[in-house]
Formats: sequence, structure tokens, C-alpha cells
Amino acid sequence: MSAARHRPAAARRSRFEGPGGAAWGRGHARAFAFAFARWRATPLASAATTAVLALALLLPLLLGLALHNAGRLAGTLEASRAISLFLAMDQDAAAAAALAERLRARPEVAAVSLRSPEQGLEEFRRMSDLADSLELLDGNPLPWVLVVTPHAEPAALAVMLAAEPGVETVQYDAAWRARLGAWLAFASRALGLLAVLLAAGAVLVVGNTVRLDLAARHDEIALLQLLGADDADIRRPLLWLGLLHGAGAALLALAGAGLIGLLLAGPLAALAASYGGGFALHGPGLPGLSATLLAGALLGWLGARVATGHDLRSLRPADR
Amino acid sequence: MSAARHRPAAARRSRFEGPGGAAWGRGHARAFAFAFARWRATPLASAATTAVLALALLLPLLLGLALHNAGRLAGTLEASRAISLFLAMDQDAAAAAALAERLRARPEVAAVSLRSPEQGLEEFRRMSDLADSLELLDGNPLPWVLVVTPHAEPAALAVMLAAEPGVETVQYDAAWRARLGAWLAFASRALGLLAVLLAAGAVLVVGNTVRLDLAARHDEIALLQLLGADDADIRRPLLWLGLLHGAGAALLALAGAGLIGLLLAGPLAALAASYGGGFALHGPGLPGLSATLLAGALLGWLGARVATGHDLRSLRPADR
Amino acid sequence: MALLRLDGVCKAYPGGQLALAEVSFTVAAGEVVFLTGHSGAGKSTLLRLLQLAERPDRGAVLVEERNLAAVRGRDVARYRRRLGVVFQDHRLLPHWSLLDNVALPLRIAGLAEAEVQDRVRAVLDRVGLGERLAARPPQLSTGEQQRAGIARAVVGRPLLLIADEPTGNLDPQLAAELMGLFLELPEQGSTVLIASHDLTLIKRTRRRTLVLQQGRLVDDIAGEDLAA
Amino acid sequence: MALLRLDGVCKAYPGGQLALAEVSFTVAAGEVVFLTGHSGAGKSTLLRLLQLAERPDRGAVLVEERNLAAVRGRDVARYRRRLGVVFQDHRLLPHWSLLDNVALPLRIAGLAEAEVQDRVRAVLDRVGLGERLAARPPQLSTGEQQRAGIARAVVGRPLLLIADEPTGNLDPQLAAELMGLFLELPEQGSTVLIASHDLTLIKRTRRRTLVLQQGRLVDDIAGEDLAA
Ligand SMILES: Nc1ncnc2c1ncn2[C@@H]1O[C@H](COP(=O)(O)OP(=O)(O)OP(=O)(O)O)[C@@H](O)[C@H]1O
Ligand SMILES: Nc1ncnc2c1ncn2[C@@H]1O[C@H](COP(=O)(O)OP(=O)(O)OP(=O)(O)O)[C@@H](O)[C@H]1O
Ligand SMILES: [Mg+2]
Ligand SMILES: [Mg+2]
Repeated sequence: MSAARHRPAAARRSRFEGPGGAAWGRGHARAFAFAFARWRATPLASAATTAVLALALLLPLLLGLALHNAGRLAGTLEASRAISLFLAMDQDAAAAAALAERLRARPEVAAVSLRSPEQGLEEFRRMSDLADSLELLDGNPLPWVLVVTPHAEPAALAVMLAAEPGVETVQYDAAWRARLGAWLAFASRALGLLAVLLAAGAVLVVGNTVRLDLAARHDEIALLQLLGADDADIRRPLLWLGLLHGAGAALLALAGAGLIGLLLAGPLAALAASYGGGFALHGPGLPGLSATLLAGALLGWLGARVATGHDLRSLRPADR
Repeated sequence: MSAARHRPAAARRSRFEGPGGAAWGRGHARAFAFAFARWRATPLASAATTAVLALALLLPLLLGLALHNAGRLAGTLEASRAISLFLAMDQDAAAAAALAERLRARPEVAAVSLRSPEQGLEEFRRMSDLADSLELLDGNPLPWVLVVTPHAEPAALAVMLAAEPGVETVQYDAAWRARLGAWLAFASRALGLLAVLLAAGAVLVVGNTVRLDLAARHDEIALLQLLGADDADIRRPLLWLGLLHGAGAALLALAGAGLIGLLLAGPLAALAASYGGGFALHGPGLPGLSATLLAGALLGWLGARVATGHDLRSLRPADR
Repeated sequence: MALLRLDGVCKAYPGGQLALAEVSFTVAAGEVVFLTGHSGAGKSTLLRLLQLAERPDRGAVLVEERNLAAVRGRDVARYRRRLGVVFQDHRLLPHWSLLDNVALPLRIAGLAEAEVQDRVRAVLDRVGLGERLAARPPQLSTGEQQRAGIARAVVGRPLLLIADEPTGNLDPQLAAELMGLFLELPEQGSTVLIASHDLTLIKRTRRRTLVLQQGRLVDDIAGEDLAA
Repeated sequence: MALLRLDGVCKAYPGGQLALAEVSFTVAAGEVVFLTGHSGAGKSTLLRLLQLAERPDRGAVLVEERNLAAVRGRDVARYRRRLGVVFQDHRLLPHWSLLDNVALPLRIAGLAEAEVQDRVRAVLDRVGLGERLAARPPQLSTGEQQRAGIARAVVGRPLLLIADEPTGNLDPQLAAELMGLFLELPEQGSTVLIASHDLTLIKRTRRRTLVLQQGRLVDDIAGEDLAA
């Protein structure tokens, strides 16, 4: 029996546990480098995984942007709830101006603008291909119109304005507004459903992808456990890997959203023009950008956490 | 040396190749049973994979249904492009009826309906909370209205109707229609983009999922190749597995779409009411159902085909 | 007739390792031949050439006087179905039962299920695993897995049986028993090539032995000349 | 002092296989002990109990007089870091270089990278793989993989070294050389337990040998009593 054999157990233990327990991939830097190396080792497979995650992120991102922009658009629409007063044909420019002056004095009225019969005709001409048929008419069949912008609920005002002398007809598009309201209710319910669906989908896709990605590493994890690596040590590079996937996917999704924004800019400009301009698509902004990146990284990390948690447990029947 | 050893090679060959070459999983039935057994062996993982595929399928499916229903809705809107004629206040019921009669005779006019001042007031009452303010009015300020449905382009007719005696104002909502057109252009471009995105996404998700699912079977495939199984034999159960995943996902997606349809039925009914009813969400119908199922199965099969093709090639450096 | 003939075969791995250098020998139909040599001498590489898992860089491998270089595409699978292989690392499918694992070559060959069952049971009895039909490979000891691998290799009565270190995880007594199984195969028309470093076993079996050293064939000893 | 003590250990697998029955023995610190027996006798099962990869159904396993039943949770990893294990199936990570594979226990223990490199190179030289540092396991012959597995087990100078059939894929000469490596370990404070069916090797090494038979300890032979 040699001398070493008789060294007390405590001394031996300190030698084996001494230098700090477990440090495989201890430094986060080492774990990160390891994760990145692994990402690069199978570039195609990694890219496919990242692309799937990006898709899962892109859809909620687009949805969020769409809702944000729709909110702004609804505001615009609300502001344009004007009442049109069609004056009798015998009312001339002076009468129209006088009425406008009178209305401006009323507290419920925010603003009044005048539209001459000539302007009305011009508008008809712009709105539809009427150049030909208009030639057939002798004289202008349109009356003077006052466009009244109310302060509050326009419906009550509309009824009272109808009683004004010289006013033939009050046009207040209650039906169109009711329709718009219904549309918005429908759209918001549909978008809400889609949001729930996509959130669930993103978690599912991330989790499943990371799970499948990790399945191939069962042997590795089992071996590391048998060699005495701590759960935290085993998990760290895998969490970094998930985080990398998630953050990469978020970047990809943001790029995709930008591209889509560019492609939609044209039709949106046309749409804005029909409301008299003034509406442009807003991007997510810096807070949105960082929130997306964070969410992506977090989702990737979470997916990896769940998947490794499962693996670590299932591979250790005898430990607990 | 024994007698058997001297048997000619041809006889030996026939014995080994005789009974039909390769038949591991030969019958499609056996391959299918194998695939199904494998699906069931890991129910949770299989369910997760199927769910991801279902999500990838659900979104294009919803999109398709939305586009289909939007098309029908646009048709409804097109049909409702009526022109409203506001008559002068001195025109009574008889005059209105006579004018309506005269207009019905014109070839451009498809139909004419009459709305009395009382009906107009009633509509106001329905559209907004006017019960109170209406009490303040003495007499009905609204004129008789004729609602004219044109056969063709309403714009030209609108201008001509304005010249009719007794007609004070023609209301033809060119602006609202222009807006709707712009909206539809925008929506269709946006939906088109989404469709491209989702189609790419579905293929990506299916391919990636099947690829990751198969990655765990590298060893199995390599062994089968070394034991002399044909590529077709190796592939068959895997293709069935992909097909099962895809078809299962399609069923799930259809169920999901049905559920969403139910949830949207409420707001849609409200929307339809604002157009005077008559519009209900249409499901995909039998052709749509079978097309979805087929598409899902095909996508799963295709993903498996691509993934196995890659695997079979990569595992056989020396064969070709 | 020469069932197997190697002619100036060379094989180097991409890394630069020269695994086989100018190897030439002939094996007659019905022979049982050992292949021995130190670890890394090239035994497994030689057997991999016979399985068409690798191709030689130079030289020719002929089976029944047919050059394997000409066996390509679908013929590879057809050729492999005539082999029986014991892999050095067993290669059993972990999710399949022992019965299904061993039945694999017969099912690939398209045998009727009844005959498959009969033959698999018989051969598993023979290697001492008759009671473990339903067990899955991870539930077996390593030696049991090795025996299952042997059973799978011989169950199809192959034209050429290739065994890579088939007794590395077996005790001497069991190794000798299973060697008996290999020695019976020629009666069924098989030729047998066994890579092994178990000199005790080789000497006891007294069959022709090829000796590889760093990829070169340095000796070809007739069975009678082996010292017991 | 008894480094290892088994006391009436029983272990049956869920399938119903009784793998170990009432096994009791003691190993002193610094001993080198062989464990032998037929295939399926329970050798690997016994070693798995020492690794805490399995738990006994009955009886106690004590290391340094501490009952392993009390080692749970995070202590399991801490305990395992004091072992060196040669697995019967090598278990090298296929995507890692040989150097990284062998360095694993040292990195888990948190050694400085310079010392890791030095010690890994030294031990790989010792097992004859000093030139293959960058190779990955699939590029090695099976015997080379086995040697890499041995290198990984001894590189950390473990308290207790457990080797499961460490020479199954090595020729007798190489096996004897590597046995020398195991025999040196007690000088560094390790105790060694080797499962093997290689009777020739065991007899030549002349160390205490435990014999298992169908899960029972049927013999405990002192090294001097082994016939050469
Ligand atoms: N996970 C398991 N489930 C069921 N039975 C098992 C399991 N692992 C081992 N066995 C059985 O327990 C018995 C002992 O196995 P063990 O691996 O300990 O044998 P061994 O002595 O190492 O044999 P070998 O020399 O072949 O490696 C064998 O009969 C084996 O089939
Ligand atoms: N895929 C590979 N890439 C690079 N080198 C390889 C590869 N496979 C084997 N080698 C090398 O080729 C040589 C011969 O290997 P082979 O597996 O044929 O040896 P062997 O005689 O079977 O050894 P053992 O008895 O250890 O199994 C070895 O030096 C090995 O390292
Ligand atoms: Mg070999
Ligand atoms: Mg064992």
C-alpha cells in the first residue's frame, strides 16, 4: 500500500472538489462561444430553425403594427365626421356666407366651410368619369353646401340644423358610420383572435423547434450528467443557443416587417389620398424594435429552458 | 469442403435475391402501420409537431376563407350602389310617386323605391340617440327621397337625375365609394403579401419539422441501407409518417377555422345588419375541406420526401 | 472458385491516414478466415470496403469475380442483401424489440412472416437470447447486444459473412460457443471473414489467418500452422 | 480504510431480470480489483450503481463509508466528479475533437486551460493517440475510441476509477500496456475497479478478482491465488 492511499479522505475530497466544483462552460463567455460555434457548425439547419422562429415572430409583429396603425387611422376617421347642409337652390353665395357666419357663432359648431355649386360639380368630375355626361347638362344642378364640423355628437346637431331657414337637406352619414363601426368591431375581434392564435403559435413553434433541436443532443446531455456536470453547466450553452436563435429570428422578423411596410406604402398612400392625405404607416420605433428583439431572445431562451428542463429530468431516473 | 460450398453462384444468388428483392415495409399497409405506431410511440412530441403544422396550415386557410368571403361582400356592396334623390320640400307623396313611376320607365334604372319624410325621420331615430332632440322640432324637416338603383355606372345617371324637375339634391356617395375602393386595394395587397409569406412559412415549417423529426433516425436509416434495404423501402414509412402529420394538421386547422368562424359570427351578423342583412360567413364547403386535407397531406409528404432525400444522399458517400 | 479477391487495394482517409496499403489476397467459397492486427491496423476499413460503406482509392475488390467498383446505384442494396454483417458497435435499433431487430434482414429479403418468426426464434435460441425476444437493446447487457448482432448477421444465411470483432464483449466460453455458429455457416453455403484481435480464440479455432499491420498484409497463416 | 463497501445489494430491472442478488464486498483504498463473470452476470449493473446511474432495490453502497442512498440532488453531480469512468460503449461525443472529449472531466472540474491542455496531451500520448488530438471519434478505429475513453477516465486522477470492459477492443499487447496505466493509478490516490471477461489478462495481472454469476458474488480470489 502506498502512502497516497492513506491520505485522509478530506484531503482527497478537497483536491477533487476544490477548484470550484463544476466549470464546464462556466464562464458565460465560454458558453456563448460554444453556442455560437454550434450554430455555425450546421449553418443550413440553424438557418432553417431561425427562419421558422422568425416567421412565428413576424406574424404577431405585423399584427401589432397593424393594430397600432389602425388605431391612428380610426382617430383620423373620427375627426372627419362632418355634417353637410344642402341649401335650397334659391340661396346664393351671400346667403350661404351669412348662414355660415351665423352657424359659426353656435357653441356646438367647431367649424364651417363653404362649397359652391361649381366646387361640387368639380368634385363630381374628379370622383367619376363624368366629363362626357356633364357636357349634356345646361346649368349647374347643385346647390350651395355648408360643411359643418361639430364639437360633440353630430346627430343631434344635424336634426336642429335641418330646421334652419334656407337649408333643404342635411346629409349626415349615420349609415356609413354605423357600417364603419361594425367593420371596426369585426376587425378588432378578428385581429384579437388572430393575436391569441399567433401568440400560442409562436410559443409552440419555438418550443417544438428547440425541443427537436435538442433531441439530437440527448446522448451529450446524458454523458455530461454522468461525468458530474451541474444542471446549470449543461444548460447554459443550450440557453445561449436558444437565445441566439430567438434574437436572430427577431432581427429577421423586423427586416421582414420593414420590407412589407415598403411594399404596402404605395396602396396606403392612395388610401390616405382618399381622405385628403396626411396618413403614413408608422414603424415600431426604437422601443418597438428593442421590445421585439427582447421578446424574440426571451422566447428562444424560454423554449430552450423548457426543453432542457424536460431532458435533464428524463435522463436522470436515479438522481432525485 | 462441403457440397454446399460448390453449389454454383447462380443458384445461391437466386436463393438470396429470389423472394422478391427488398420487402421491408413492402406492403404500404405495413409501412402505414409502422408509421402510425411511430406516431403513437411518442404521442406528446407527435402532437406538438402536428400542432405546429396545423398552425402553418390554419393561417393560409383562414386567409383563403377571408378572401373568399371578402369577394362575396364586395359583390354585395357593388349591388347596393344606389342613388338617393332628395326632392324639394314642396313635392308631396303623389308627386314623389309620379316621379318614381317616370324614372322606372328609363332604361338605365333598375329599380326605384320611395322613402317618406316619416320613414327618414324614423331612420334618423334608429341610427342615433335622437329621441330627445327630435321632440324639440316642430314638423318634419325631411323631404321625400327616391332611392334609385341603376343598371350600370351610377355616376352619369346621378348627374342626369339632378336635372329632373322637383329634385333638389342628388346624393351619390362617390367619396365613400372611392374610399372603399382604396381600402379594398390596400387590403388585397396586404392579404396577397400575407399569403406569399404564409405559403413560404408552411413549407418551411413542414420541411423543418420533418427534418428535425428525421434527424433522430439517422442511425436507423444508415443501418437499413447497410442491410440492403432499397431507398424506396426506407422512405415509404417515413413518407406515410409525413403524410399522417400533414393530414392530421389539416384536420386540426379545419377545426380551428370552424371555431374561429363561430366566434366571428356575432360581429359579422351586426355588420350584415348594417347593410340590411343577408350576409353570412361561408365555410370552405366540401371541395374546400377536401382541398385542405389534400394540401396538408401533400405538404407533409413533400416535407418528408425532401428530408429523406437529403438523408439518404448524405448517408451514402460510397454508393453512387 | 474464389469467392472474394482483393487486388492491390489501397485506402486513405481524408484526414491523411493511410488505412490500407496494397492489400491482395483470395478467399475461396466456403472458407472461414480470420483477419487480425493491432488496433488501427485497418481491419474494419477492409470490412467496410466489402460492405460498400467505403470505396478503395486504388486496386480492386472482387466478389464472385465481379468487381465491386461496378456495383452502383440500386445494385448496392441488392449486393448488400447477400451479406451478413456483425458490426463492431452492434448497431441495433434501440426502439425495436430484439425479434424485430434480428428479423430485419429476413423482412428486407421479403420472406413470409411465419418463416421469419421461425428462423429468428431458432437463431436467438442458439445465441442464448431465446427468452428475451421482446426486450429492447438498451435492456440488454453489452454481451447480449453483441450476440443479438451476431444473430442478425447469420439469420439470413448470407453468401458472405463479415464479422467485426464479434466476441469483444463475450467471455472466452461464450466466444468459443458462438465461434461454433460461424464454423457451421459454410455448410449452408456461406463464406466467413472474421476480424478479431482475440489471439487465444484464433489459435484455438485453427483457421487461416490474415495479419494486417499498419494497413499492410504482413502474414497469411494456414490454420494448420497456428500454434495451439 | 474501506473506500468502497457493498452490503447485501439487490437490483432487479423493471422487466423482471434479477441483475444483482445479495452482493456484499469491501474494497480498500488503493486496491485494484477485477470484476468478472459471464455475459449478463451483472457486472455493468454493479458499476452503474457506483455511478448513481441506477439505485439498488435493497442493500447499501458505501463510498468512503458514506451511503450513496443519501447522495441526492446537486450532490450527485459533486459525487460523480470524483469518479473516473470507462464506459463499455466508449461514449465519446462524435462532434467534438479528441482533445475536447478527453478534456471534459478537467473542464467540468474547473481547471485552468493551460493545465487542461498539458494533462490531456500527456495522457493521450500515453494511450498512443498523441498524434490524433484534432480527430473526431468517428474518424478513429474502435480500439482507438476505447483508448480515448480510458484516457478521459484517468485524466482527472479520480478517487475511484470504474472501468467497464476497457480492453474489449484491444489486442492482448495493447491491453497489457493499458493495464499498466490502471496499475499506476493507486500511486496517485485512486482506487480501481475493472469489469472484464478477459481471463488471460486477469491471470496475467494477478490482482484480486470478484466473480459474479447470475447476479451473485460466487468467488473473491486474491491476486496471489490466480493461476498464471
Ligand atoms: N435496462 C435494463 N432493463 C432490463 N434488463 C436489463 C437492463 N440492463 C441490463 N439488464 C439485464 O440485467 C442483466 C445484467 O446486465 P449487465 O449489463 O449488468 O451484465 P454484464 O455482466 O455487464 O454483461 P456483459 O458482459 O454482457 O456486459 C442482464 O441479463 C441484462 O439483460
Ligand atoms: N473515417 C475515418 N477518417 C479518418 N481516419 C479513419 C477513419 N476511420 C478509420 N480511420 C483510421 O484508419 C486507421 C484504420 O482504422 P480501422 O478502423 O480500419 O482499424 P481497425 O483495424 O479496425 O482497428 P480496431 O481494432 O481498433 O477496430 C486507423 O488509424 C483509424 O484512425
Ligand atoms: Mg475495427
Ligand atoms: Mg456489461
